[in-house]
Amino acid sequence: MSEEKLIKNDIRPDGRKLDEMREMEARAGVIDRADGSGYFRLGNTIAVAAVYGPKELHPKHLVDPVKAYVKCRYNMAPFSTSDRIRPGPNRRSTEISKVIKDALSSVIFLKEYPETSIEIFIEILQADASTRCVGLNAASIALADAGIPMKDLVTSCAAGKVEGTMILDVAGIEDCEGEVDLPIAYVPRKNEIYLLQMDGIINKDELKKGIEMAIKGCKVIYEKQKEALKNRYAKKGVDKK
Amino acid sequence: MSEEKLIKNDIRPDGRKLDEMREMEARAGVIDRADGSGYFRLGNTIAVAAVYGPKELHPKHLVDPVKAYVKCRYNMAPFSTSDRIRPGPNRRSTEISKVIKDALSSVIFLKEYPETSIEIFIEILQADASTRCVGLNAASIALADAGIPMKDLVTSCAAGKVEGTMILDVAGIEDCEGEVDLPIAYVPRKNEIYLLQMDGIINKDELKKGIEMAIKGCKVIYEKQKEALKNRYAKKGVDKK
Amino acid sequence: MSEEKLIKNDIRPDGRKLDEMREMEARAGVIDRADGSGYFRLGNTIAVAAVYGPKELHPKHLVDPVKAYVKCRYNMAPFSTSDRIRPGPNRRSTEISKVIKDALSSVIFLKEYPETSIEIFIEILQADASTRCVGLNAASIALADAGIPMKDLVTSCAAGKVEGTMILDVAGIEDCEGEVDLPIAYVPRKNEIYLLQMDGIINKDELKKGIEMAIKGCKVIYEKQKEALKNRYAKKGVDKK
Amino acid sequence: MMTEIDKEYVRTIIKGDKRPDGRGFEEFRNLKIEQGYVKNAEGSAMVTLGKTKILVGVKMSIGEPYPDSPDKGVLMVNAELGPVASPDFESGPPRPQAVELARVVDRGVRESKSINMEKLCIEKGEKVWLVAVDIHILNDYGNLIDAAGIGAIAAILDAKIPGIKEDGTPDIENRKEKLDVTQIPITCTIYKITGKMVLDPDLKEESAVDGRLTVTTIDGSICAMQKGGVCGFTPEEVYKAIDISIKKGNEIRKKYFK
Amino acid sequence: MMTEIDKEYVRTIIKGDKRPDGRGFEEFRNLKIEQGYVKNAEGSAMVTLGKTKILVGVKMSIGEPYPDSPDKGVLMVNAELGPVASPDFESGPPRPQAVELARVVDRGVRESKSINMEKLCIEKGEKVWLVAVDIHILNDYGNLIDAAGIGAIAAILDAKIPGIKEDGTPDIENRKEKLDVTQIPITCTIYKITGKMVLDPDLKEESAVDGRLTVTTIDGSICAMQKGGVCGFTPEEVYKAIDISIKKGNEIRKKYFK
Amino acid sequence: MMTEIDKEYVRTIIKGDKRPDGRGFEEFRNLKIEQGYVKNAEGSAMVTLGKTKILVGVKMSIGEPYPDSPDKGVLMVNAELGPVASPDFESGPPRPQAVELARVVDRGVRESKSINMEKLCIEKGEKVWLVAVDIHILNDYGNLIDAAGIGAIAAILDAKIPGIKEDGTPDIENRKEKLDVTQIPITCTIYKITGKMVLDPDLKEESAVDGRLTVTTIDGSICAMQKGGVCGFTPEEVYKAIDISIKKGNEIRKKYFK
Repeated sequence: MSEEKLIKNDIRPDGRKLDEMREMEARAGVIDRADGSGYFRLGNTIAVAAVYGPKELHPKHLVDPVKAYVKCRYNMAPFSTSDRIRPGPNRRSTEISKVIKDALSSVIFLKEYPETSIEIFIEILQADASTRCVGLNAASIALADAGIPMKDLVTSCAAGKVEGTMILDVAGIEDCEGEVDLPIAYVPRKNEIYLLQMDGIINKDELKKGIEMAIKGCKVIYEKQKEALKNRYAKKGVDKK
Repeated sequence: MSEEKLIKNDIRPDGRKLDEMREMEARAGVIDRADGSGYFRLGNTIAVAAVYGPKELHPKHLVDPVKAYVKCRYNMAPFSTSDRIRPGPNRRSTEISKVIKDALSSVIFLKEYPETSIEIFIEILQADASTRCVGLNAASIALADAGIPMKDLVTSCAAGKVEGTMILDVAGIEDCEGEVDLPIAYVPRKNEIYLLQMDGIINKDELKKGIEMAIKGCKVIYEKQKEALKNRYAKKGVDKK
Repeated sequence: MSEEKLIKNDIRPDGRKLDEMREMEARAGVIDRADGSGYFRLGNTIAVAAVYGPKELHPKHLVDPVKAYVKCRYNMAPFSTSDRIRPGPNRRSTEISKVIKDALSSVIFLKEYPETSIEIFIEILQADASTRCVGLNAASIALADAGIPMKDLVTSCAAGKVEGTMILDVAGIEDCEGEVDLPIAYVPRKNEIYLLQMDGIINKDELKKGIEMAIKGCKVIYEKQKEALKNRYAKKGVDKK
Repeated sequence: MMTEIDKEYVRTIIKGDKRPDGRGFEEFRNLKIEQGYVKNAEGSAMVTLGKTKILVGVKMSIGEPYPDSPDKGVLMVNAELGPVASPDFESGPPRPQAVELARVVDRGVRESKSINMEKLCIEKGEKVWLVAVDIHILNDYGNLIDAAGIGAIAAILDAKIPGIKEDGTPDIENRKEKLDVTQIPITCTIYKITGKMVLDPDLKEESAVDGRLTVTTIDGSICAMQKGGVCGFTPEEVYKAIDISIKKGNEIRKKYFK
Repeated sequence: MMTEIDKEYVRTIIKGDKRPDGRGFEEFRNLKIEQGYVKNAEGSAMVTLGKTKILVGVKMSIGEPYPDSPDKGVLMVNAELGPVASPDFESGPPRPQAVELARVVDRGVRESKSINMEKLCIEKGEKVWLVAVDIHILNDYGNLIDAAGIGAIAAILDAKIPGIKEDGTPDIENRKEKLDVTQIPITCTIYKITGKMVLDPDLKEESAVDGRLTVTTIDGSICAMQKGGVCGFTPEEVYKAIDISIKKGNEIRKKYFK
Repeated sequence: MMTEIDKEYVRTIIKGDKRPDGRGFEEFRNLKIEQGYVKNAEGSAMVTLGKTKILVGVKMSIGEPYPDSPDKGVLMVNAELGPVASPDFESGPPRPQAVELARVVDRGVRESKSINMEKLCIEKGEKVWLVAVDIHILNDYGNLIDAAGIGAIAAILDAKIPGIKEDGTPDIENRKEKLDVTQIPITCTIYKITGKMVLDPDLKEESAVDGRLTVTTIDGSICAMQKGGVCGFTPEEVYKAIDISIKKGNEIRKKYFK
C-alpha cells in the first residue's frame, strides 16, 4: 500500500467527487437470439444479459406447479480481468449467481408462469469493480425487454470505504486498496433492498451512509435503464413501420 | 519401522490383550432429519449413519419393479484423519461404499419395498482404523431404527496380523505397522460372513484364527447394537407419554 | 529435425514407395457382446470397434421421431501411445469422435430406425499414425457386421507431405517429422469424401495429389473390408451347420 | 418436506407475535458447543443448536503462500451439505446453498481479521500454514448459517498448530501453541417471516421464511453481511437488523467465548 | 428453433439459385471488426457478422514451455458456446461443437505459423508467454466458424505483450510491443445446401445446411481444412471449395487487415 | 441382457451338479495369454478366457516418489469398463464395479510384493518410475476379475524398463531390463450359485451368481481377499474357498508362468 493518500480534498484518484458515479451507458435488445437482452456499462465494467423464457423446463422434477422456476448464471469472460479466468463456474460466480437470482426473483411475478422456466444469463465482458451490480442492471433490462412482468426494475450499485471515507461506486485503484465493498440492489418504487453484501470492517453509521449513497446511485441507474427500454420500444416501433 | 517390538508378552501398545477390543459405544436416533440413524464408536473411530426411505426413486430407469434399490455412501469427514481428505468420493470410498452396500443388501428384505429406494449415508467423523466396520455397525443400527425389516443386524469387526501375531481390532500404531488387515461383516443368527477383505501376506491357519477372533468381536458388537436400539425404543416410549 | 533426408530416391524410411501403404489386416466379429464388431490393423496402428443397436435411447429428450440417433466414441487405450494417455475424453478425442460420427452418419439409412440409437465405440489399442482412419475402417466393418443398412462401407486413409513430397499413409518417423497430415474418409460407390481434415501448409496442387493418393488407398482398404465381412459370413455359415 | 399447511401454520402464529415453540423473536434455541471433538483435527467443535447439528474441523497443512501475501498463511472455508443431514441434500459437488454458506462464514472469519495470518508464515514466500476449516452438516434442523459461523470460530479457537517433522511434514502428535485469534466474529442472521424479524428459526419456521439478512459482528463493528431470500428489507429494517445482530453477537460472545 | 417449414423454404429458394436475403452465393453478410474492445485483455476483437456477434480476447501469462519446444511460447484456443448466445446452448463443459470450433480455429492460427512463437520465449526451457485466445459467443446467428476465425486473428493482431513486474508476474499496465504476426490466416467455410455451395449462411440458412468444408488460407496456400456435416463432397467439389476460399480469404485480408 | 429364464436355467443345471457347458465346477474356460501385444506399452498381455477378452498394458513414466517411501517406485492399477465391451457398460468416470475391479487387482499385485519397487528408484526422494497398469476390457463374457488379475501379472512380467533420454524423459526405443518380479500372484474367484461353489462362470452363469469370494495367492500363501455380492459365506465355506484358490493358483502358475 502506498504512503500517499488516494483521496485528497474529497477528490478521488480518477477525479470524481465522493458521491459521484462513473459515466454509464444502457441498451436493450443487444442479443437477437434471446427473448430479451440488455447491455450495461459503468465506467470500464461492461455486462450483457440475455433472458430466455418463459419456456418449458427440463428436467421435469424441477417443475413447480404454482410458479416459474428461475435459472440464473453470472459468468465472467475469461479475458475480462487482468488474470485470465478459467472457463466454467467457480465458487465466487456460483454465489453471485445465487444472490442475483434471489434479487431478480423478488420482483418477477413468478406465479403468472407456473411450470415454466425463466433463464437469465449474464456475461461480464470487461471488469472494473461492481460486476455483480452491472450484471444485475443489464439483467433487469433484459427481463423487461423479454416482456416478463415485474413489480419494478431492479437497480444495483455499490458504495465502499476507502481510507476511512465512504464513497459511491468504487473503481480502479480504489477497488484494490479499499477497506469495504458494499453492493446493494434496490427497487425504488418499493424502497426495498433485495441484494446486500458487505465485507470489511465498518460501523453502523458508516454503513448507513454507504447504503444512502448507494440508493442515490441506484436512482440514477434506474433512469438510465428506463431510457434504454424507451429507446428500444421506439426503435421497435420504427422497425415495424 | 522401529527395532523394538510393539507386542510384548502378549500385551499390545495400548495395553490390550491379543483378543481384546477397544471400548465402544452405540446409540440409535442421532440425526433427527433421517428416518433412522445410528452412532457407533470403537475407541477413537467414530461413525454416524442415516437412513432415508423407503422413498421414491430418481432417476426412473433405476427403479426395480420387484425390489428396493439400495444406495450407500461411505464418506470420511475431511478432518477425520491426520491428513485432510479432499471432499467428494475417491476410489477408496467408492469401493468401501460398494462392499458395505453389498453386505447390508444381504440382510434387508428388499422385496418388501419394490420400486423404492433405501438410502444409507455413513459419515466417519474420526478415524483410527476399522472405519468401514464402525460405519457398518452404525448403518445397521440406522436401518433398524428406520424400521426397515432385516434378517438380522449386520455386525462388523477387524482382525489383523502384527509382528506375525494375530490380534483383534487393530488400532493406532498397530494399524501403521501391521502386516495384515482383515475386516469382516458377520451375521450371528446365520453364522455367515457378508463382507470380507484382506490384504497382506497370511497363511490359511492365520486367516482362520483371524476370522475366529473377528467373529468373537462381532458378537460383542451385536449386543451393543441391540442395547442401543432397546434404549432408543425405551426413550421413544417415554417421549410418547 | 535431422539434417539427413528421410526420403531418398523416392524410398521412405521403412522402405515403402511414395504411394505404398503399410500392410493391413481386417476382421469382423471380434467382440461377442456387441451386435457387430470389427478389427482393423494398418501397420502398427490397431483399432477395434463395436456397434450396439439399434436400441432404445436414453435420455428420452434425445429421441428423434424420424431417424436413429448416432452415438460415437473414439477412445485411445491409455497404453496405446508412447506417453500414457489419461483415461476419459479429451479435446482431441471429442473432436475425432464428432468427425467420425458425421462421416458414418452420412452412409447409414438412419430413417429406417426412428426413435432408436445406434452406438459406435472405437478403441485404439496401438497407435502409429492414422488412428482416426483405422478406427473408421474398423467401425465401418462393425456396422456392416451388425447388419445396419448402409449406402456403402466408409473407408478411410491419410496422405501427407514430408520434406515437400506427397506420400500415402504416413507412419513412424514420417508422422513426427512430416509437414502435413491429410486424413480422408471416402465412399467408393459415391465418389464422395465424408471426412477431410488437413493441417500444415500446402498448395492446391499438392492437396489434389494428396487426395488422389488417399482415394487410391481407400480403394485398397475397401477390398480388405469386404473380404473381412465375407470371411465372417462364411464362418457364420459354418457355425450354423 | 414441510407442507404448505405447516408453513401457513407458522405464518399465522408469527403474525400473532408468537412462535410455534413459544420462544421470543430474538431468542435462540438451546446452543451447545463441544470443542475438541475430533482428535485428528487441529481444532474442532460440535455445535448443537436445538436439533441442528454441525461438526466443524480445522486441519492445517504446509503449502505455498499467495504471491501477493508471501508472509501470510492461507485460510480456506468449505461446507458440505451431505445427504446424511437432510432428505433435501444430495451427493455431488457443492451446490449453491453450500457455496454461499461457506463463503459467508469465510468472509466473517477473514474480514474480521480474526486469525493473525502473519503468525502462520513458516518461511516467507516459500512455506506457510494452510488452514482448512471444514463445515460438516450432520442434521439440518434450521439456521445452518449461524450454527456454522459459531462452529467455525469455536473450532478455530480450539486449534493448535502442529509441529514440523524432519521431513517437513506436519507433526500432529506434537501440536504446540494455539492459533493467534484476535477477534471473535459472531454470525447472527435476521429472518423475515410475514414481515416480522425473528432469530434462529427451526426447520418448520425456516420453511416460512421470506428473506434473511446475515450480519457478522465483532466488538461494536460489523465485518460481513449477506442478504438472502426473495423478500426485501427497507433501509430501516437493515439498520434494525444490525442492532439486533450486534446485541446478539455480544451476548453469544460473552456466554460461550468468555 | 428453426422449423421444418423454414428449412424447406430455404431449400426451395436456394435450389432456384437465390438466397432468402438476396445475397449472392459467395457474398458474406455485413462484417464489422472492433479491435481493442476489452481493456483488460492483451488483445480483443468484437466481430459482428450480420447478426452474429463474437467477442474474442487474448490473455497472456507466464508459464513453462513444452519440453519439446523449450524456446517457444504456448498457444491455446478455447471456445465457449454459452447459453447467453442461443437457446440451443447449455451451461456446462464444452460440448463437441464448441471443441470442434476451438480446434479448427486453433489449427488455422497454429499451422499458418501466424504468430512467431520464438519471440515469446522469456527464458529458454523455463519461462515463456502462454497466449490464451478465448472465443466468447454472444449471439449465434449463423456461421460461427468464420466469425470466430476472423475474430481470433483480429484479436491476435490487436494484442500487445505485457511488461514483467519485479515479482515476475505480467504487468498489463505496461504493455509494450505487439505480438509478431507474420501471416494472416482467414477461415472461410463452404456450406452445401441442396447441392449448392454458399458462403456465410445466416441462422435460417444454417438450419438447411447438409455439409460444410472449412478452409483456412494464407497468401496463396491452405493451412487447415475441416469437413463437417453429413453430406459428402466429391473431389471436384473440394477443389472448387478451395478456389472459393482462397479468393474470399484474399478479399477479406485486403479489406479488413490492410 | 440375460433374462430371468436364462438365470433359472443355469440355477437348475447347477443344482444338479452340472454346468451348462459341461465343465467341472473347478474348471476354467480355455485361457490364452498373448504377451507383447502392444508395442508402445512397456509390457502388455491380451488375455482370452473363453469369450472374455481383456488387454492389459503397462506404461512407465518418471515422477516423484511418495514422501513416506522415497526410494520406491509407484504402482497404479486402473480399469476401464468401457462401453465397447458390454451393453451394460457406459462412458464416463469409472463406476463402482470398475473401481472395485482395479483395486482388487491392485491389492493382489501390491500386497504380494510382486514387483521389487526399490529397483524402480532413479534418484532417492526425487525421481522414481511410476508404473501404470491399465486394464482395458474388450469383451465382457464373465469372470472379469480373474482374467484381469492374470492379465495384470502377465503384462507386468512382460514389461521392460525404458532407458532415460538426455532431457530426462523415458526412452521407449531403448527399453532395457525387465521389471524385477519376485512373486506371481494369481487371482482366483470362487462364485456361489445356489449354494454351490464354481470357478470362472461365463456370462450366462454369472447372471445367476449369488456371491463371490476372490482370493489372490502366491506360493502357499494368500495375499488379498475380497468378498462381493449379496449371499454370505460361512466360515467353513471361506476356508474351503481358500483351498480351491491355492490349488488353482498353483495350477495356473505352473501352466502359464512356467
